[in-house]
Amino acid sequence: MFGIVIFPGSNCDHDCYHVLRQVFNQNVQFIWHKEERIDKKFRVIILPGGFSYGDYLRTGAIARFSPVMKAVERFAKNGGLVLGICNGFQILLEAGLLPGAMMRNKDLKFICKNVYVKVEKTDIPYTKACKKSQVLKIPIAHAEGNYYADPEILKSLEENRQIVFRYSTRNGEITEESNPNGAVNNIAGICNKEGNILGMMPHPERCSERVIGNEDGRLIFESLIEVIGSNLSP
Amino acid sequence: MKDIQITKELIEAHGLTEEEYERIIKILGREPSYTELGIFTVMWSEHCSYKSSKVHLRRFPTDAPWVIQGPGENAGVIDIGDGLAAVFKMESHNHPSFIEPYQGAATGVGGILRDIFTMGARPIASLNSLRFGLLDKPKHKYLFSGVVSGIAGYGNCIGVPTVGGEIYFNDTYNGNILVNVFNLGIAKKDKIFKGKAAGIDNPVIYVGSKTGRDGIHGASLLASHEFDEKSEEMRPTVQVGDPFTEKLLLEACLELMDKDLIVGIQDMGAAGLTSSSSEMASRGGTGIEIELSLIPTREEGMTPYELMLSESQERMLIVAKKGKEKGVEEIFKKWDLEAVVIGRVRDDGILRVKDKGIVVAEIPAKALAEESPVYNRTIKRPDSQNELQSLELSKLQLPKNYNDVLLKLLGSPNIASKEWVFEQYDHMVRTNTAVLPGSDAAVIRVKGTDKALAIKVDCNSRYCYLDPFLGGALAVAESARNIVCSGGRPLAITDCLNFGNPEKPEVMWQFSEAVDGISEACMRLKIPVVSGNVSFYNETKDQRIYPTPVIGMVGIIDNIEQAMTQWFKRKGDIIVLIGDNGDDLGGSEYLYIFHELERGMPPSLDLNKEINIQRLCLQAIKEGIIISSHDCSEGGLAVALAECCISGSEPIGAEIEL
Amino acid sequence: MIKAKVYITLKKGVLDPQGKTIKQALEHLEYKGIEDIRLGKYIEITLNGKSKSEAEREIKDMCEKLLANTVIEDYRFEIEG
Amino acid sequence: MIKAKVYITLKKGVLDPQGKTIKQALEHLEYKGIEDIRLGKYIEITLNGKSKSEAEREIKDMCEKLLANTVIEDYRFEIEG
Repeated sequence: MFGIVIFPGSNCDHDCYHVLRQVFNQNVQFIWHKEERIDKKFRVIILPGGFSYGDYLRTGAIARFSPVMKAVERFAKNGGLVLGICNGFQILLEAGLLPGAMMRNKDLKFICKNVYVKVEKTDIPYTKACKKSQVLKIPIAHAEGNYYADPEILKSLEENRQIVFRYSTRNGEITEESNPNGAVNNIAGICNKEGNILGMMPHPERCSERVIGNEDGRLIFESLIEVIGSNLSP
Repeated sequence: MKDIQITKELIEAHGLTEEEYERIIKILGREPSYTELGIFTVMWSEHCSYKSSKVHLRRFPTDAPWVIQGPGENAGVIDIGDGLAAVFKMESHNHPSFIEPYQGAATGVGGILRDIFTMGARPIASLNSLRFGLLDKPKHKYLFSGVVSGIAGYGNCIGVPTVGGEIYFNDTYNGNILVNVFNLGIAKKDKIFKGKAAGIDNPVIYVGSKTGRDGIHGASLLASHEFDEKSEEMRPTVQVGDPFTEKLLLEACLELMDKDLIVGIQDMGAAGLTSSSSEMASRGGTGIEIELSLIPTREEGMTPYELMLSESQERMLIVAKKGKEKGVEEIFKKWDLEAVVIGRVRDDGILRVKDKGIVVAEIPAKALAEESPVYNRTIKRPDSQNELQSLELSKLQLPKNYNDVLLKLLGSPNIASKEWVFEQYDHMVRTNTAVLPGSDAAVIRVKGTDKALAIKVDCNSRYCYLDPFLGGALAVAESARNIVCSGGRPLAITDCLNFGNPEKPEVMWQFSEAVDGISEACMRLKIPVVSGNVSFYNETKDQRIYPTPVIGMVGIIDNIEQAMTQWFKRKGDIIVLIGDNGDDLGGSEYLYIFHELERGMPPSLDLNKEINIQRLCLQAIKEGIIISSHDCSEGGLAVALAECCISGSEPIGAEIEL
Repeated sequence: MIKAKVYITLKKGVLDPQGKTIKQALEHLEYKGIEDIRLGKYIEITLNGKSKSEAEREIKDMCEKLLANTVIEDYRFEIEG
Repeated sequence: MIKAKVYITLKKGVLDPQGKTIKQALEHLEYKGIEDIRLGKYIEITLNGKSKSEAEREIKDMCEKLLANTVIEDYRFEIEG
């Protein structure tokens, strides 16, 4: 069963719900940010994109104090799968569930467009259905996606192979031009050491249907469904 | 507090004429109080009362079998089948955006969104139509980037995709930029809410942000006066938008409307509490009594005048069912928003405003909201019009190198790709954007059905300057072409009519002609007008804008698989020109760039041929004959062909036999 | 080397959505007695080859031209060194 | 009534895209001798019903918990009144 957390200001909660419910016919429920407990029935918790608390002060700075986040932390410690997309990734960083921080995009502007990302890691529940070094076209939409981590953290992320997606060219080269926001080492998505928490800036839920012209995002959801054993809704 | 003495200067400072002040005395049967004077002023301003445009707007065709709600409510409503309705409207925020571009544009987006969700619809797509002076001057660049980031800042935060629009640059907008915003929402056909105060003794509830001195004499009065030197210090405290609070207000209101708790709801737009209370009472044929001391404020010592005229953003007025106050308050508490009962619906048809029990205003609501003065202002065709429309093509030197001409045209800001702009807008949130910005019309999927909506804003103001009648008709025809090229069947339009000072006969001539042109095209193409907005006084002492009647059109695509894009797809496909290619160079971009001329007659328009061409194109799309379709507009055939080659993901060539 | 510290704040009466939201967040975290919160910008500018008075003139000019949006913001600055 | 002034700045070594862009814009406007520009946040907090030392403790706690992201930001504050 999938759970999607709604923070005041979340926008992509409805989009994730639509993809899981209508496209993949999965059991999925919303969780209000004031909930203090996460029910055992949930196998995957999604922190959706949007502007929680208006992104005021810093993106995710206030949402991380929502009551539900303590429950999410416990859920993740017990091996539960937590996927933070865009604003959700920023909340995971502010909550310290993933290392590093997000800075303003290098040319300071909000960017909404399709980008190419290279899959660097396929041994985690989120990218099982992908092939190693596969390039996916997934849209981004953010003003603070310029990932930063100090040299030690960066070194440990690389050594522990915690980098899941890097911005790349169409055929997988990691270049300066293919980096839309200045993120260090073209990082677009990372996971914790255990691999059950993933934070990614691109929006897979925005490219999971042919009718809107791009289906590359399906692989992320297909991987998750494969892992938790597809329990179709009644 | 001693009531302020009404003097001749005070009346003038409020922009009221002698006759208008006499009319107030006749309605009240006495001199107005200072607060009442303020209330009448904003309600009878050009922006709120349409006093100079009403007589002309009546000529618009407004009905068709699919129209559920025409002009007169917060937004227009049309039936799109499957038990659903499309709710849409356009608004202008021109003057506030000239003063503070970011906040002016941001609060424009906030205002149009509230007009949509107040009708019970979930906003699903926004467009905008922008006009600036030429980009060679720092001030114009500052205004341009400020407006774009304001629209992005507000729209992205609230999670409503901005999926397209149009931007033009011309000297005529140096002193008066135009910021028109369009929004469309989807509602259940049988769950449309109206801005009506019904049910005697029902509670009147104020919801949303606290009240401050924002925009006192803001949108309503600013938009009713020309800019002059005085406008620098006439600047009210600028209205600041809070998109996060608006998102909470949106979700709270939609949650509210799902439960059977309220009778009427209206956004506090221009003229804030005054317009919402009086319009709701007037539409309901009832009265409203409110107590000002109950209003949540964020500044100390606000006077009744300031409370009634404040244009603080993100606020709504609700008439709930008696006994359901608790239910309303609980929903707003969940979303951390104010929700305070500030009054009752009365049966005396009076807007009665009290402050700590003392009556500070007592005005018949109907007289205030619907019986503003109506002017049939004098009309005079400018003597220079004939001269303007004359153009001897033979006198113009033919270009030596046509490649240079095409490249320069494609590089002109009016034609060049607007990717730099729409990449700052989140145009994909809500996962309904089937055709991304950059094609003819934006195509938005309607979830739960096979349908999609094609939406477009369009106007060539140079054509309207040269011939307002033909320019108005062309704006409708071109919008319809764009919808049809995207596979859609045009259903209805909203509009934003931007003009100069109505007290000048030439401006009223431009306005009346444009209205006739739009009406003619709408009648012949069977596309009714269901909502709209008028913005006058877009004029400074030495410069008046070209007449800019922007059309916002909505069409339906019965099966989303038939949605069409403008770019060529495959080698070997045949290119077909439908309609004939006359030597219509009057008012063309070519003439403007290469000969610095803005003269001649706009392209001819044969509405019979237009109907047939559009029908043919739509039929051919339905039968799968057409792979891509694009309309010829600015830059003519050459630019249209170039756009078909380069706007797709893979550039592709084409060979043409003239 | 001269260091200028510029403080940019919203004018009185102008709504501060960020300040309002931060105040609510702190109150949710049990902090009491918060009367008001206003969020502004703090800019550190290091200049060289300038006298103090030259720096003063230039910083003021920068604030008027670019750093502050004088329609809705006030500014003040200090010069060190 | 106590007024606290909080200054939040990026840690040394952390790239500041906004500061860099402002520097370029100013140089574009012919300003010379600009060594460096750093952009940070300036927060004014008014508290009542607190002693100075109580306010000091609370403001520090607020900074550590919410106002500053101590991974990439430093903070300092002054208490007036």
